Amino acid sequence: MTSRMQTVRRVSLAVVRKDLRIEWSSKVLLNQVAPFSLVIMIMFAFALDNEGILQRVAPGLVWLATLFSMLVIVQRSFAVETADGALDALRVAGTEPLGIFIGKSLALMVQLLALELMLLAIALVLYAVEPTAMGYAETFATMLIATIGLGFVGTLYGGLGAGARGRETLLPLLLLPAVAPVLIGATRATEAAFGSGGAQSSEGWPWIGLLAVFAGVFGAVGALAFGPMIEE
Amino acid sequence: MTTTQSTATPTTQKLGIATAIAVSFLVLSGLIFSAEDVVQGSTVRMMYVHVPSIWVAYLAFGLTALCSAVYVSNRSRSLIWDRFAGASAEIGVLFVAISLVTGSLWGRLTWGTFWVWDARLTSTAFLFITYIGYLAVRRLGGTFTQRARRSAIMALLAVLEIPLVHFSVNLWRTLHQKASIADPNAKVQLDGFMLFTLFWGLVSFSMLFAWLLIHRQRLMALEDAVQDQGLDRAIQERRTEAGR
Amino acid sequence: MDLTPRPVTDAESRAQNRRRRWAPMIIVALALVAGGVVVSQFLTSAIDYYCNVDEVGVRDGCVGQRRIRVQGIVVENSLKQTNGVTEFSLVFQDKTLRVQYQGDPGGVFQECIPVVAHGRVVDGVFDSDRIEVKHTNQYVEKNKTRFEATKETAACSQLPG
Amino acid sequence: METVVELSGVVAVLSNFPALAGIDLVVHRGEIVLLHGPNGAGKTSVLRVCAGLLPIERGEGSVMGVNLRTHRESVREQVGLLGHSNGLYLELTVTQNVSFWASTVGATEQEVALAMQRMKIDGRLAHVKASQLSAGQRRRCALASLIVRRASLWLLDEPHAGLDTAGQDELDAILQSAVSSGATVVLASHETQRSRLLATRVVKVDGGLISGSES
Repeated sequence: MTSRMQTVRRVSLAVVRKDLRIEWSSKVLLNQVAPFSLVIMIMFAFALDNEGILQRVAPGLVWLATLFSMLVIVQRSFAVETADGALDALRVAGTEPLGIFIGKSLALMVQLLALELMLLAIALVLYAVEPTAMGYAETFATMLIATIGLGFVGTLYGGLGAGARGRETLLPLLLLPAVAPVLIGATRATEAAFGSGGAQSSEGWPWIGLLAVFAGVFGAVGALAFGPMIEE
Repeated sequence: MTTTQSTATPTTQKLGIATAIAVSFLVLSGLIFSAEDVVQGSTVRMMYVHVPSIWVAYLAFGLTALCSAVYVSNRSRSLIWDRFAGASAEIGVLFVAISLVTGSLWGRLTWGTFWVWDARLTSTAFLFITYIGYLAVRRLGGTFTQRARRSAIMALLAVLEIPLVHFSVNLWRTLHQKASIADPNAKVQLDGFMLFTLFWGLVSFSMLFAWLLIHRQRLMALEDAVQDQGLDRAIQERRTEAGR
Repeated sequence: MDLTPRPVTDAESRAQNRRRRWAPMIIVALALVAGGVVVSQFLTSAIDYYCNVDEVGVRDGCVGQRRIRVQGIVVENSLKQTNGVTEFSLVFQDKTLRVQYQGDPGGVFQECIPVVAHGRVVDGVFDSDRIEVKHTNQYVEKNKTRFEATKETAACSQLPG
Repeated sequence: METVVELSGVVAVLSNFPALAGIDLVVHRGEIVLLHGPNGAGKTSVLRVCAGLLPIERGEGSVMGVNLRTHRESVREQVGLLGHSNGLYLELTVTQNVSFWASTVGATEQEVALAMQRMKIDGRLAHVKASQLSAGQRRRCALASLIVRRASLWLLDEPHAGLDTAGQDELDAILQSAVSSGATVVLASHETQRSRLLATRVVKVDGGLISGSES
């Protein structure tokens, strides 16, 4: 049992380091995904340029932009695996799909978190939102826990379509309904944190609880199902 | 195999005839014999389709999950379970759609709006989209076992939404009314003949589901068999390549 | 360079691999229970579609200047329509709220039935721009002369929970 | 002699096409078996079946005592596969690639250094991104990643392709020393002159079947 845990640890560490290194050297997140999400935020600002509306919907926009960007990151995360047959080699080498799952999830979480912090900053500036100190604490808690859930679910569904034809179009169809609870929960928690539309910050914590439950479910399901999902 | 082979057997033919009679009676009962509601008037008749539809959808998705669980836990990994799961989910999606359409028409007439984002309607919409995704995963390609494995995992995840949908009206305040028959207070909230008609709707729609399911499953089995037969021929062809 | 085959992780751990893994299943089960608790105990006020009349200004999410949805029963003889403005009172648990609606709700809107009004409280009056009829889960045959036929009218004095 | 690979009547399917049409193959420990045959004969599929990647549709198969029908995932730990594609991450440098594959199997830094040295991708090349390498250099990088695995069963698909003569000689030497240390090698090639010299047995594959054998 311990030796299996060691293998999982080793493989997941190797995978997360590898994925982040790839990102560090290719800078796709910085050069493509971040500008993409920035464009989403600005387009919304144009479309909804109406006193009050932007402040009220700002939390939802931050999370919508995060989810759309996540589709791109997940797509990319598995494209590097299938480009030169690395996923095959990984299946042969890892022997422990749990390690691959954890590693890729962690890498996805780190990237998402960086993106969310950027989007938060944009929302504060662009949409003129002013949270309190308590609001900030709540916002960061929301981000952290929502991101854990998103990392697991993104990796699970990304692996499901990896290598299959037509997965580019399938991924949004599968992933967006699955992350709907995160969109709702994180948006409502952030609304509470921002005080949008008269919401109080105490209203946010149950939603954060829901996000934690989501993360738990998909973490465990992913641990069970990721291996079979990437098999032929 | 004969050329006249169909997916019907004497048993399913009898079931089909019985279903046709039951549904015809439901039409008569729902449209003519049953009375108008004191508040809604004739729109109440929509209920005799709406409620049985969502009932069939629950039944279908439940069966999908059950068959998937059997497939996953069974050592033999027989594909018949996968086909039943897939056939059942297809029918379920159809009936959720029927339920959504009849419900929103009724909503327009009674509530004054086609759609609201209350807990029941929102969760039903999730359910619908999730199973459309499930069907998409089944068409992803790959081997039969790959299809079965992927879709079984999805089915076991997706079925968790059903209790949420069903109990949403009890957990939260919704614009959608609570259950009238499966009420926790065990007090039936329908007048006699309305109740009978609704009950008849559940029975006849369940029969319709069974009939559709058997045929769809057999059709899928035949599709798979065609591919398998193709495999035998393909193996023969493949072997002759060596001579060339 | 050493090329002897690397010893595999001991056979025991590989057997472990083949056995069913219970830990994730237990986590899923626990998470689902936790989810049930969160959803049913803590999230009710957040997911509820409406506030009842008696909760306006009292319950979390029903207070302040924000836009809310209020549910109550249209009080008998309170309905007035003048110059395209519909006015009526909503009652729930002995609390009443005066509602002003621009236009005619239409449909099956009438006195003595529960409705949900969208809008804000302005100077003690609920200024509404959208009204939905909340149908109960009771279905009563129209031509019945049983005592249930009077249930809906009785609803005016005897409010359902 | 210990049997490492045993396939009998194996049919394997690639999107409805029977890549293997009932193949029989037995490989013993210490052998270097060359699979040769025309393009599309099924050589690659044999290797992928042995690596536990491709499921068996019909027939029976086992590798190192592991039943491929029921537990094909379990053989992977002991096999090393070099496929058509190199399995490299193009954005990573040579060292990062080899180190990554080394860390998935728990190989040491020293082993990585030695393998890179053997494949002559140390020095200047070590810090070049894989995307900037020539085809031969990428092959060397993939081979170095394979060497650090120290597999029991080496499965190689056209391993000599793209390598210069020096690289091919180096590879042959490595394979021979692996076999003498207790490993087994199965390689697929349609360019057979060099491989024949290396192999202890040649098996002809055609039409998804074994169509002949020579020693």
